[in-house]
Amino acid sequence: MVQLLTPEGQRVEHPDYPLDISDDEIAALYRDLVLVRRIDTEAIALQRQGELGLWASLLGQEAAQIGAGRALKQQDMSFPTYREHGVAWCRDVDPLTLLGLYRGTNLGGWDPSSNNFNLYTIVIGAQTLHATGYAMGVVRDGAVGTGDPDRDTAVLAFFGDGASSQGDVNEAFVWAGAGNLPVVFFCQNNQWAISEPVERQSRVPLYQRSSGFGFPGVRVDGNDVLGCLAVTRKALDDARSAQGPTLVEAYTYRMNPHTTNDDPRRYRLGSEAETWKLKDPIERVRAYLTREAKIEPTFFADIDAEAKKLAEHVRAGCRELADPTPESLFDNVHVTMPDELRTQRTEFTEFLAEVNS
Amino acid sequence: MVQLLTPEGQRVEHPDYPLDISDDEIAALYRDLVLVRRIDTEAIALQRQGELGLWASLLGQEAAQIGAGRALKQQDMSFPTYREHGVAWCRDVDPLTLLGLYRGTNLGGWDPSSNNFNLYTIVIGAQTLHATGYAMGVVRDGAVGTGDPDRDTAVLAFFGDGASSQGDVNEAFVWAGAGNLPVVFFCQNNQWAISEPVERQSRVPLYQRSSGFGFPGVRVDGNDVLGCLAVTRKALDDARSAQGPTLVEAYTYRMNPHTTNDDPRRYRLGSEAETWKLKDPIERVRAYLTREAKIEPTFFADIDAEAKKLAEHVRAGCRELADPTPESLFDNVHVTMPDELRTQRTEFTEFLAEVNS
Amino acid sequence: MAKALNDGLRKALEDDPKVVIMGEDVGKLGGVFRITDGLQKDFGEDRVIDTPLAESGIIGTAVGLAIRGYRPVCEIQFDGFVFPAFDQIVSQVAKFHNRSAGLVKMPITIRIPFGGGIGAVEHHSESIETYFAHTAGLKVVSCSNPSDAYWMIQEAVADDDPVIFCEPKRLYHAAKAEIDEAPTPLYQARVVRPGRDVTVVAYGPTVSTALESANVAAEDGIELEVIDLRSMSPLDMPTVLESVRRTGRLIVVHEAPHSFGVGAEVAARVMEAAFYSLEAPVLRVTGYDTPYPPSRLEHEWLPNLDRLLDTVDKILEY
Amino acid sequence: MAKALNDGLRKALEDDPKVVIMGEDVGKLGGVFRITDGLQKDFGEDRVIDTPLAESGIIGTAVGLAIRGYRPVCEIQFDGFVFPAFDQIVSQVAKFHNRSAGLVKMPITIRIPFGGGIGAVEHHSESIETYFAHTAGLKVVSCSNPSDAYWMIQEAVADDDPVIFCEPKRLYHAAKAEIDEAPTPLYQARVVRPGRDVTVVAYGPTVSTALESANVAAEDGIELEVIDLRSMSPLDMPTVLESVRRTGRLIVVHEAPHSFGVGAEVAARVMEAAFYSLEAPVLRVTGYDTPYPPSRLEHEWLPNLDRLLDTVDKILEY
Ligand SMILES: Cc1ncc(C[n+]2csc(CCOP(=O)(O)OP(=O)(O)O)c2C)c(N)n1
Ligand SMILES: Cc1ncc(C[n+]2csc(CCOP(=O)(O)OP(=O)(O)O)c2C)c(N)n1
Ligand SMILES: [Mg+2]
Ligand SMILES: [Mg+2]
Repeated sequence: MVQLLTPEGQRVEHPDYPLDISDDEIAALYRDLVLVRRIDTEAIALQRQGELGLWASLLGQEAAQIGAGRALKQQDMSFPTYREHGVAWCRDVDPLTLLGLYRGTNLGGWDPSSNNFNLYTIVIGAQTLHATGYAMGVVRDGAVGTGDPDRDTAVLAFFGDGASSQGDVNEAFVWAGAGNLPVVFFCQNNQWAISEPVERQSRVPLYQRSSGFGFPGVRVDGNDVLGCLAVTRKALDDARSAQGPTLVEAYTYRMNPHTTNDDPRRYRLGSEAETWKLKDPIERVRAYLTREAKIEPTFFADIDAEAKKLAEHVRAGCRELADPTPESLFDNVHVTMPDELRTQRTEFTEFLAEVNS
Repeated sequence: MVQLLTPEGQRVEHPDYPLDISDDEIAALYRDLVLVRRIDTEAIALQRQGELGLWASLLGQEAAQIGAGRALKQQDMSFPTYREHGVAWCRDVDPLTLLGLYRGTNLGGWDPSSNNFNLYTIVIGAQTLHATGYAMGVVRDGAVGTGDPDRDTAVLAFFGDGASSQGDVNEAFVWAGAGNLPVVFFCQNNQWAISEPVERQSRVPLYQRSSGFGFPGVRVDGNDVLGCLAVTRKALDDARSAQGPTLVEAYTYRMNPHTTNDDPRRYRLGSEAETWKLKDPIERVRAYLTREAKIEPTFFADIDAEAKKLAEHVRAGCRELADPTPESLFDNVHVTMPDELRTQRTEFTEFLAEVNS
Repeated sequence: MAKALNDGLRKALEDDPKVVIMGEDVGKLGGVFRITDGLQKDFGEDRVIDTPLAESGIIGTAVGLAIRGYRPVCEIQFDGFVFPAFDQIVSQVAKFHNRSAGLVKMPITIRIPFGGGIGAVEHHSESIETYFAHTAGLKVVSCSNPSDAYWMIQEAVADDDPVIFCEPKRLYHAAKAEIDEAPTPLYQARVVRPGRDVTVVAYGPTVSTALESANVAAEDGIELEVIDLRSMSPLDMPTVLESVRRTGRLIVVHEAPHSFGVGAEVAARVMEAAFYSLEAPVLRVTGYDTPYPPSRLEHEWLPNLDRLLDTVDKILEY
Repeated sequence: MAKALNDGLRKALEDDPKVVIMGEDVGKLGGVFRITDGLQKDFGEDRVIDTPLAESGIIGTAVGLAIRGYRPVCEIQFDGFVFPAFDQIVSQVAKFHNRSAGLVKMPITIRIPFGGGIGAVEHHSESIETYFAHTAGLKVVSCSNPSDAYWMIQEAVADDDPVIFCEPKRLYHAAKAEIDEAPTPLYQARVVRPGRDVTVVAYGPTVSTALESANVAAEDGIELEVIDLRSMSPLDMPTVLESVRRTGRLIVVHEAPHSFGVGAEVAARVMEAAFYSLEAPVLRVTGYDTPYPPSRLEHEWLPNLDRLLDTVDKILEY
C-alpha cells in the first residue's frame, strides 16, 4: 500500500511515487479537506432538518477524493458516483449544485462539460462505462499522447468496492484494457457496500482486479491525501501519454452510515470506526503542518472561519433551491418534444388550472 | 502453457500435472476424438442438405472438449455453450438430442439432470452464472469437501474467448471467487469470436483473468487431449475438495466458420488455419498410438467403421426428427397454464381447424 | 405490510427447505426495507444470502440454484436496479422451462419494491411491471395490503413458475391490517369495493388511491367499483368484465407511464370482450410519458385523488 | 433493404464526422447481416469500431462518447441480445438528457435487427420494440421497405434524441425498391394502401403481410386501408385516427407477443379518441403469449395472411 503521509503526520517516501510538493501546497490540500468535510457535515444537518431528502456522506473519504480530484488537470474529465462531493469541490462545482438531486428539486441538472465533472450516477457502476466511452472519444479527438500538456486528456472514473462486482465495471475494464484507453479507475474501497463488507465482493484485494484485464493496479492509503494525489497523478499522466489505464484502490473507510437512511449499528461494530478514526485523513495533515511546516499562526483559524462561511452558503443556498414548477415535468424528456407528450402537457396544465380554480 | 502431448505425438511431463494414463485409455480418448469429429462433419453435411438450419462446428476443438468432458465424474454437472458437442458425447448424450435446436424442431428440450449436461445456452456467457448458482446449490447440499469420491461434486462451465468480455462471465468470477465455489470455468480460446480476434477482447492471455478475482488460472494446449484432461481433472478435484474455482484456458483454434452461416474469408487468412492444422488434436494422438502404444492392428479401421455407423445414425436420426405439432406452441410456457393462454390456444386450434377445412 | 411480508417469507422458509432468499443486504441488515429482518439470524447464512453487488449475478445464480432443485427468492433492492438483471430474467428465467420442453422448472420469485411516493432519488421509484407482463413465461403480481402481502408472497414462492412480485414500497409502513384466514388464489382479481357507476381497476400502490377516490365520489352520489387486479399477468379478465358489463365504464389506474402500460392492455381486452357494454372509452390515470420526476414533483406526476376524480367526471360525461 | 441501410449509414458517416458506428463484428466482417459492409474499410477503424463482446459495454461506452460530443450508431447483433444492454438503455440513454436538465444530448441510434421468419435458433427472432416504447425518453421506429430504410436511418442518426431503430431482418434481402427522392418525416405514419372497409395498422415486417392480405381481400371486394406506422413511439395518431374515423374498424398487426404490445396501446388510444366512430372493437393479429417458438413452427406463430384475413372476417361481422 502506497503511503506518503502516515497517520501520525510523518512524510514518507515511496520509490515509485516521488512527490515534490511544497508546504503551501499541502496547506492548500488541508484547506480542501476541511472545507469538504464541512460541506458534508452541513448537508447531513440539512437532511435532518428536512431540507434534503437524503445525503450520502463522504466522511472519512476526504483524502481519497481531494487527492484524486487535485490530480486532475483542467481538461481531464471525471465521472463520480453519488458520493464524490470532494471531487466536485476540486472541480470548482458549487456545493449547492450537488444539493438539488438530494433535495429532490432536480435530478442533477448540471452540465458535465462546464467543469468536466459528470452528473452523479446512482446506478452502481454504470458511469465506469461512460468514462471509458468518453476516453474513446478523447482518443478519437487526438487528445492523448501528443506531448502537449494542455491538450493531452485523461478520464477519471470513480466507483466503490461494492461496484467492483458489477458486470458494467468489469466490462469497462475489458474495454479500457483491450483499447489501451486513457482512463483511470479510482475505487474508493471504504470497506462497505451498505451492509456488506468488502469480503462479500472479493477475497483478494481489489487493486489486483485489473491485472487480468491487462493493466496495472495499485493500492494507496485512501486516508493519505498525498499518497492519493501522487498515485492518481501518475496514473493520469500515464493515461494522457497513451500508456493506458490504471486501477487505483484507495483503501479507506466510510465513517458514517451509507446514507442518512442507513443504520450501521445493525451490521458493524462501532469499534471499527474508532480504529479508523486514528487514521483520520485530516488529522494527519494537521499534525504534519503543525509540526513541520511554516504556516501562518492564524492558518487554522482562518480555515475554520472560511468553513463557517461556506457552511452558511450551503445552508442558506439550500433553502433557496426552489421546487420546480409542475409544468416542468415535461421538459427535457426529449430534445424535440413529440406531439403526444405536448398533448399530455396541455391536459396536465388544464387539469392544474381546473384544480386550482 | 501446459502440454502433455506435443503436436508430433510426444508424451511430455509437466511437474504440476502428472498424468497416469494407460495406452488403452489414450486409445479410448482417440476414439472419442474421432467420433465427435465425425458427428460434426455429418451435422455440417446435414445443414448443407437443408436438414439443419444451422450448425456450430467444433472442428479443431475436439481435444479441449474431450479432455474436459472425460475429466468429469458422473455426479459433476456441466454447462455448455452451443458448441460443446464433444462434451455432450462424454456425457452420453445421444448426438441426435443436440440436433433438435439446430433443426428448429425444439429449443433444446433435454433434461439437464439426466446426463448432468445443461441445455445449450445461446446468450453469450449467461450459463457461467447458472453454473455458479448450481455450485452454490452443491455447497448447500453438502456435496463438496466431504472426501467421499462419489458424493463430492464439481461444476464445469464452458465459455469462449469472446464471452470473457461479458459482464455475466465476470460476475460469475466474482461469485465463484468470493464464495469459494466448486466451479471450474473452462474457456475455449479458439482465437475468434465470429470475426473478432481475441485481441479485441483482451491484451493479456485470458487465463490471467481469474487472478484478480482470487482464484488460479491456467493455460493448457487446447489441442492436446491429455493436457486438457489432466488440467481439468486437477481443477475439478480442487473444486470437489472445497479448494475453490479454477479458470482453465484451452488454447485452441476454430478451424471452421463460426457457424454454417459464416464466411471467414472476409476476416481471416486461410494460412492461419493451415498453421493450426499442424497442431491437429487427433493427428498427434494417432501418431502417439501408432508409434508408442501396443494397439490392435485393426484399431484404426475399427474406429473408422464405428464412425461410419455413427454417421448413419446421425443422418437417419436427424431426418426422423419430426416437426412439433402447431398446438405444441402453447406447451410448457408455464408449469400451470393460465386461462388466458388456454383461450389463445383454443382460438388457435379453432382457427387451424377452419383453415384446414 | 413489511411485517406481513416478513412473516410470509418466514413461513415460506419454514415450509420448504429448498427455499433460499438472496439479494443485496438481505442478511445482516434485513434488507434496506427490513423485509427480511431476522431471517438470516434464524435460518442461517446458507438460506438467507448476502450476495455480491450485481443483479445479473443474483438472478443468474438463482437460475442455477433452480436447476439444482432450489427455490430461490431474490430481492432486487429497488425497482430501478432490476435492469442489469433484465437479460437473465427475460432470456433465462422466463424461457428456461419452455426451452427444456417442460423438464426443468424455474420456481423463482423476484421481489421488487416498486413505485414512487417515498421522496427518493432517481431510479428508486420506477414502475417496472409492464416490461415483465409483456414477457411470455413470467407471471407478475402485486399486493396492495398486508393480508395479501402475507399470503401472496407464500403463494408466489410455492408456485412452480417464475413470479415477479412487485411490492408497493410506499405501503411498507402503512397501517397494519388483519390477515385473512385463508389466501385468495394468487392470479385472481378482487372487487375491493362494490359500486354501480364506474369500474376502477388498480393494483399495488394505486388501490388505496382508488379506494380514497371512491369514498369522495360516494359523497357526490357516484359509486365507484374498485377492483384490485392483484395479478397483472395473467389478467383475471372475468372479474373485470363482469364489473364493466354492469357499470359500462372503466378507468385503469397505475403509476407506470401512460403509454404501452397495463392500462392499455386492460382497455384493449375490455373493448374486445365487452364492446357493446361500454358506454364510454376506457380511460387511464397513470404516470406521464416522462422519466420519473425529482421527488418534489412526484405527487404531481403520480395518479392522485384529484386526477382520478377528474377522470371520473370525464367518463361520466359520455 | 440491406443495401439501402448500408447506403444510408455511409451517408451518415460522410455527413457528420462525429458519427461513429460500433458493435460486434461490424468492422471487417461488415456485420453478420453485412449492413455495415465496407464501411470500416472506407472510414477507418476509428469510425467503424469492432467492440468487445458485451452489449452493456457497447451502449455504456456510446453514452460516454455522446457526452464527449460524438453521435454513436450502435449495432446490436440480434434482437435477443439487446437485453444485457437494457440497463444502460433505459436508465442512461433514455434518461441522461432529462437528468442533465437538457444540457447533455444523447444522439445515439441503436440499430436492432428484429423479428422472426428467418428460421433462426432461439433469441434471434424477438420483437423488442414494446419494451422501449414503454420507456420514456426513447423513440422507437421501424422501416418496412428499402426507401424508408435509406432515409429513416439517416434521420435517426441526425436526431438529437436517442432512437431505437428496429430493422425487420427478414426483409434485409427482399426485392430491391426505388429510393424516394426525399424522406418522409421520421415520426410520421404512412398510408401505404388506401381502402374504405377496414384499417390495418402494421410496422416493420408485418407491413408486407398486411399489404398481401389487402390484395387478397380486394379480390373479395373488401378494401383494406394499410397504414405503416413507421414510428411506434411517438405514435402518429392523427394519421391512424383519420383512417379509423372513415373505416370504423381497426386491426393492428405485429409479431410481438399479443399482450401489453403496441396493439394494445393503439387500441386504447383509438378507443379514447374515436369512440363513437368505432363499429367494432380493435382487433389484434400478433404473436402469441409464448416464447418465440422453434423455427419449424414460426410460421404458425407469426401473424400471417390467413390469420389476418380471418380477423378481417371477424371484424366485419360486428
Ligand atoms: C445497480 C444498483 N444496484 C443497487 C443499488 C443500491 N445501492 C446503492 S449504493 C449501494 C452500495 C454501493 O457500495 P459501494 O460500491 O461500495 O459504494 P459506497 O456506497 O460504499 O460508496 C447499493 C447496493 C444501486 N444504486 N444500483
Ligand atoms: C449476448 C450475446 N451477444 C451476441 C451473440 C451473438 N454471438 C453468437 S456467438 C458469438 C461469438 C462468441 O464467441 P466466443 O465466446 O469466442 O465463442 P465461440 O463461438 O468462438 O465458441 C456472438 C457474438 C450472442 N449469442 N449473445
Ligand atoms: Mg463501499
Ligand atoms: Mg471463440
